[in-house]
Amino acid sequence: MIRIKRLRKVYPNGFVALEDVDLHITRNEFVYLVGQSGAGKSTLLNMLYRADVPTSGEIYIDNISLSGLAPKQVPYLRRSIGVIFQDYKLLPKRTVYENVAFALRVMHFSRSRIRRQVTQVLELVGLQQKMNHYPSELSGGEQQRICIARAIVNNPPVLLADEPTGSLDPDTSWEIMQLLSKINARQTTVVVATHNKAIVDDIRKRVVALEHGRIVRDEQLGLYHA
Amino acid sequence: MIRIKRLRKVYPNGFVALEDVDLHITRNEFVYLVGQSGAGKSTLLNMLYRADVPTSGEIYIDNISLSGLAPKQVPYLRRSIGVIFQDYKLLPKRTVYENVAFALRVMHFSRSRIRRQVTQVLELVGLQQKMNHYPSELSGGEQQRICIARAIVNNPPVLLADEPTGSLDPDTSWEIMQLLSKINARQTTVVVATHNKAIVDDIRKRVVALEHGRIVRDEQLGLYHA
Amino acid sequence: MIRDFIFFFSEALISIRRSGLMIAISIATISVSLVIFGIFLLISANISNLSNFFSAKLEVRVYLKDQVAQTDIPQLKAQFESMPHVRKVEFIDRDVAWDDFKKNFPTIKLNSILSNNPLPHAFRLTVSETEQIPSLVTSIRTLKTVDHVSEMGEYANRIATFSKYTRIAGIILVSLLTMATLLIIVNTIRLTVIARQDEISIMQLVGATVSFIRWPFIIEGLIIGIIGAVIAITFLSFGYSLLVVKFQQSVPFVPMLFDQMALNLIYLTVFALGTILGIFGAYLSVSKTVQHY
Amino acid sequence: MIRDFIFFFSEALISIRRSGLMIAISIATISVSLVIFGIFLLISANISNLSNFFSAKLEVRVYLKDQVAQTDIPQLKAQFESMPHVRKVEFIDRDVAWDDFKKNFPTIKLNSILSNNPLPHAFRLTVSETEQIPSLVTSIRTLKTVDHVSEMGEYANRIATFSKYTRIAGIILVSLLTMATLLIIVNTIRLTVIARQDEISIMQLVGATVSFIRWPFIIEGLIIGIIGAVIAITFLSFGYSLLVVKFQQSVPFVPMLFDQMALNLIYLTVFALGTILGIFGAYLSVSKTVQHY
Ligand SMILES: Nc1ncnc2c1ncn2[C@@H]1O[C@H](COP(=O)(O)OP(=O)(O)OP(=O)(O)O)[C@@H](O)[C@H]1O
Ligand SMILES: Nc1ncnc2c1ncn2[C@@H]1O[C@H](COP(=O)(O)OP(=O)(O)OP(=O)(O)O)[C@@H](O)[C@H]1O
Ligand SMILES: [Mg+2]
Ligand SMILES: [Mg+2]
Repeated sequence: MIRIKRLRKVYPNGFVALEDVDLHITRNEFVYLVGQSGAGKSTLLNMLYRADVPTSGEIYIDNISLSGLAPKQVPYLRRSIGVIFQDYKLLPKRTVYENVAFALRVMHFSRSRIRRQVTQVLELVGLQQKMNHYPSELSGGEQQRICIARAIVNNPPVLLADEPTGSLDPDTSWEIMQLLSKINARQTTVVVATHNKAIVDDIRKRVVALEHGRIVRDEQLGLYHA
Repeated sequence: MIRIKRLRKVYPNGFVALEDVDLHITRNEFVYLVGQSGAGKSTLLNMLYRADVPTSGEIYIDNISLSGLAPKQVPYLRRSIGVIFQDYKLLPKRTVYENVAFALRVMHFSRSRIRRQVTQVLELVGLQQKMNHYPSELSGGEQQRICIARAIVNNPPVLLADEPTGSLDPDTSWEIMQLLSKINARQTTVVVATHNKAIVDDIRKRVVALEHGRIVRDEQLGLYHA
Repeated sequence: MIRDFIFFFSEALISIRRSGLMIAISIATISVSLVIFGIFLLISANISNLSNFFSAKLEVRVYLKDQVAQTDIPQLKAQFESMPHVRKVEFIDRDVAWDDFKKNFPTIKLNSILSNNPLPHAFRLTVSETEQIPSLVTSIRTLKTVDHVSEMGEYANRIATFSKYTRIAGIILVSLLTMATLLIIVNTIRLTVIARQDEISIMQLVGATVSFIRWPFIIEGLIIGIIGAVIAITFLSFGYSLLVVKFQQSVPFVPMLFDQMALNLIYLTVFALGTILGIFGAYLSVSKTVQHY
Repeated sequence: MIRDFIFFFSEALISIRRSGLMIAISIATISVSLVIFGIFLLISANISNLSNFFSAKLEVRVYLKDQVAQTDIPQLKAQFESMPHVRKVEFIDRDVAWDDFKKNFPTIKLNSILSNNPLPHAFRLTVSETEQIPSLVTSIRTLKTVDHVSEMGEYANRIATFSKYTRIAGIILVSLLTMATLLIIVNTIRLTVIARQDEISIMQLVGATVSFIRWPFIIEGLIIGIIGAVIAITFLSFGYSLLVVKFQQSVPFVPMLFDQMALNLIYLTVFALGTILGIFGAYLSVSKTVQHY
């Protein structure tokens, strides 16, 4: 599903954020991406949904090379990848409902189908009562859950989650991670960048550890710390 | 130091975020504020530095009633309270250095003193090399650490931390919490709203638990869960 | 298609409603600059009206030699009429002219001294193009039957060049003004779009195509342009009719542009400029603001 | 104090540098609207110049009765000179006038018929205030020595009222334009400030006072205003001198405003408007955008 070859990312200011990253993630896999703050986890995820381009190296998603992707194809790639952003990236002037619905509207779904799917997913993350609120009227954890809802609402084949439980209490975090596991079981490849040691150690999956932009560990059913 | 009396907060849309909150925090105390996502932790902290006003009830800081505070006094209250914001609130067009320095500039410190204190605090949070970067060029955890640096740079007598380790890996989180403990030991009252069970259970302090806007537990050297 | 249009339209309305202040400010700016533009159009229309009015009064007087017989007049008249740019030819009998002259100069006690009419026969030619007067005069002077052509030529020449250059200056100013209005409106819209840059980039990150993002902005630009134009036109037409009434009362001899057709054309131009610039500004702004991957 | 000023100034420079595009757009808008304003000022200055020029040529001709003796002339001249609004009095001898007349109307074969001069003595009065001509004419008509006052009165009257109303219309337009420019500039600055609303609220949250936030914005507004004004003035002075040259070449008889003092005054007005509005707009915008706790 996702193949990364000799990836290297140097930011314009000269900082080397990723170096020599090789990674193969098969369809329906569930991978934890761990590493210290600044290790390069978000940088790697950004490259997967083409929010940024690598300095060198190749990324293949479903055997399609991202570097060969025409600009016009980028929106379609992004629709096939649900992203839970570390900083949520909600539209401030749209209600919760509209924020989640937006991901379906860009795909020209019918109003009734949008309504059904959005209501369903908001229930899943426990925010059905906050449907008509604006993001600024929500708590940090609630905002994070809208972002999660938007990422999963159209059942994308790939789900990238960047610190999806950073603002959530342990119980809610647990529920959300269970939800991601369930989604993974329904034929979705899931990559989760996280600092949540408790969850990585409890819900055991493949763990890929980054350090200073390099992969230093990659083990099935791994732990947060080696 | 901080006295809260029968505090109630109803948001303009009718949602009751806090109800009947009474709390007394003495000088130099260290308090964990815990509770589910949406329990009202941020709402309570917002009221303490006058980012929002209570619907009813009273808050005294250093025996000064916030409701009696003249608008002109608000900036001076805020300078005496360091805040680590849940969403960082960094100035996007200022470098790391300028963001932290801003908190001192509003107090008309001399350039040399600003330079000394900012460099010192950036070293403390491990970001001295990122001094001249813009927030958008930093990782989530790095942004959070700038926010922490800005909050503590002028040694305020009160420090409010809203989810200060949400984007940090366990090791960095541990260091930051040790730092906050050290600051607390240096005559600073510290209130930390957090979901980090590991830390609350390890660095044992007073724990105040909120549930649906009400205080449901308040114990010295408490645990995250009752 | 229709579903999409309804969606884009409702998106545009939502964003207009929710960015209230910003939209209000940009509508204000747009209508103010359209008012300025409209004022310039009205002024230049009035100036050209005025210069038409003056040139319509321009005439050339041709004095004939004494020996020209009354019977030659019709043929001469036809000859003048066939000349290019001559709109009207009027014969002035020497007796009529003498009576007129005596009426015009009552201080000269001619009547008592002189019973004989010293004036020749003449023609009054009305010319359609002021610029053509000098060449016309030159060609008439070559005729054998003509004694003398009135010295109005130089004056006509002056009015002609003056009105021509005024017209040119007017055209330059109006094009300058159009460009200025264009710049102000496009800039204003750009500022509102730049302020929503973050939103646009979020939309792109969750898979919106550029055209999907662009359409609501274009419709929004259109709506803003229309509202701005309508406000401007209301102000202009109200103000102008007020001004015309005042001016006509005070200076009745100066002809002001009254023709409702011409006025409507001006208002239509303002409207068109508002809507087109609204759309164009939005299109341009979004195109410059979206990330082209 | 000085340390604060340096700090605010450097803050303003930082924000101008880092919000490059937005600042560039607002400078463009401001200079464009100042150019429009300047064009209007130049036009209205030229119109009033032109009307002064016309009125300077306005004269009243007073024809004396036949029985007035040559010896009464100096006394009469003094009398006219003492009248209000009379700038110059010139005596026209009937013999000189008759020669002139004959030169002006060569078609009238008077010389051969008539050796006697039919014209009276006259005075040519130059009037300083066109509006005063009608009342002057009326009072002259009451004099016993006067036979007749030239009918230029009506024409003078018309030019006077016309130039008066043009001047009034010009004043109205310039004030309208000033208001419009004001609105556009203030709105433009408001849009840039609103776009930085979030930054302002963050500054307030970390303890900045309103005046601490406001000063850099005011200095920024001042700098933007100055840059915009300088661009506008460069454009205006360059364009105007070009236009004047072209116009004087083509229409040399129409007097254009050349006086460098008057032009400098106009440019100074543009500069003042730019800077004042920059400051005022920033002040207003920040005041409306900060949260007053
Ligand atoms: N636009 C940028 N320009 C320059 N450097 C950048 C940029 N974005 C990120 N970096 C740097 O690249 C490094 C990796 O950043 P990244 O966001 O990938 O870290 P991360 O692993 O997600 O960390 P965190 O857990 O704190 O979110 C960081 O040191 C950061 O400062
Ligand atoms: N401006 C607002 N208008 C209306 N409701 C609000 C507003 N701000 C917060 N709320 C609601 O008040 C409740 C408490 O919010 P608060 O931010 O205090 O929660 P929290 O305890 O900080 O949660 P988290 O751990 O997720 O940050 C939430 O349910 C939220 O939806
Ligand atoms: Mg990250
Ligand atoms: Mg919170």
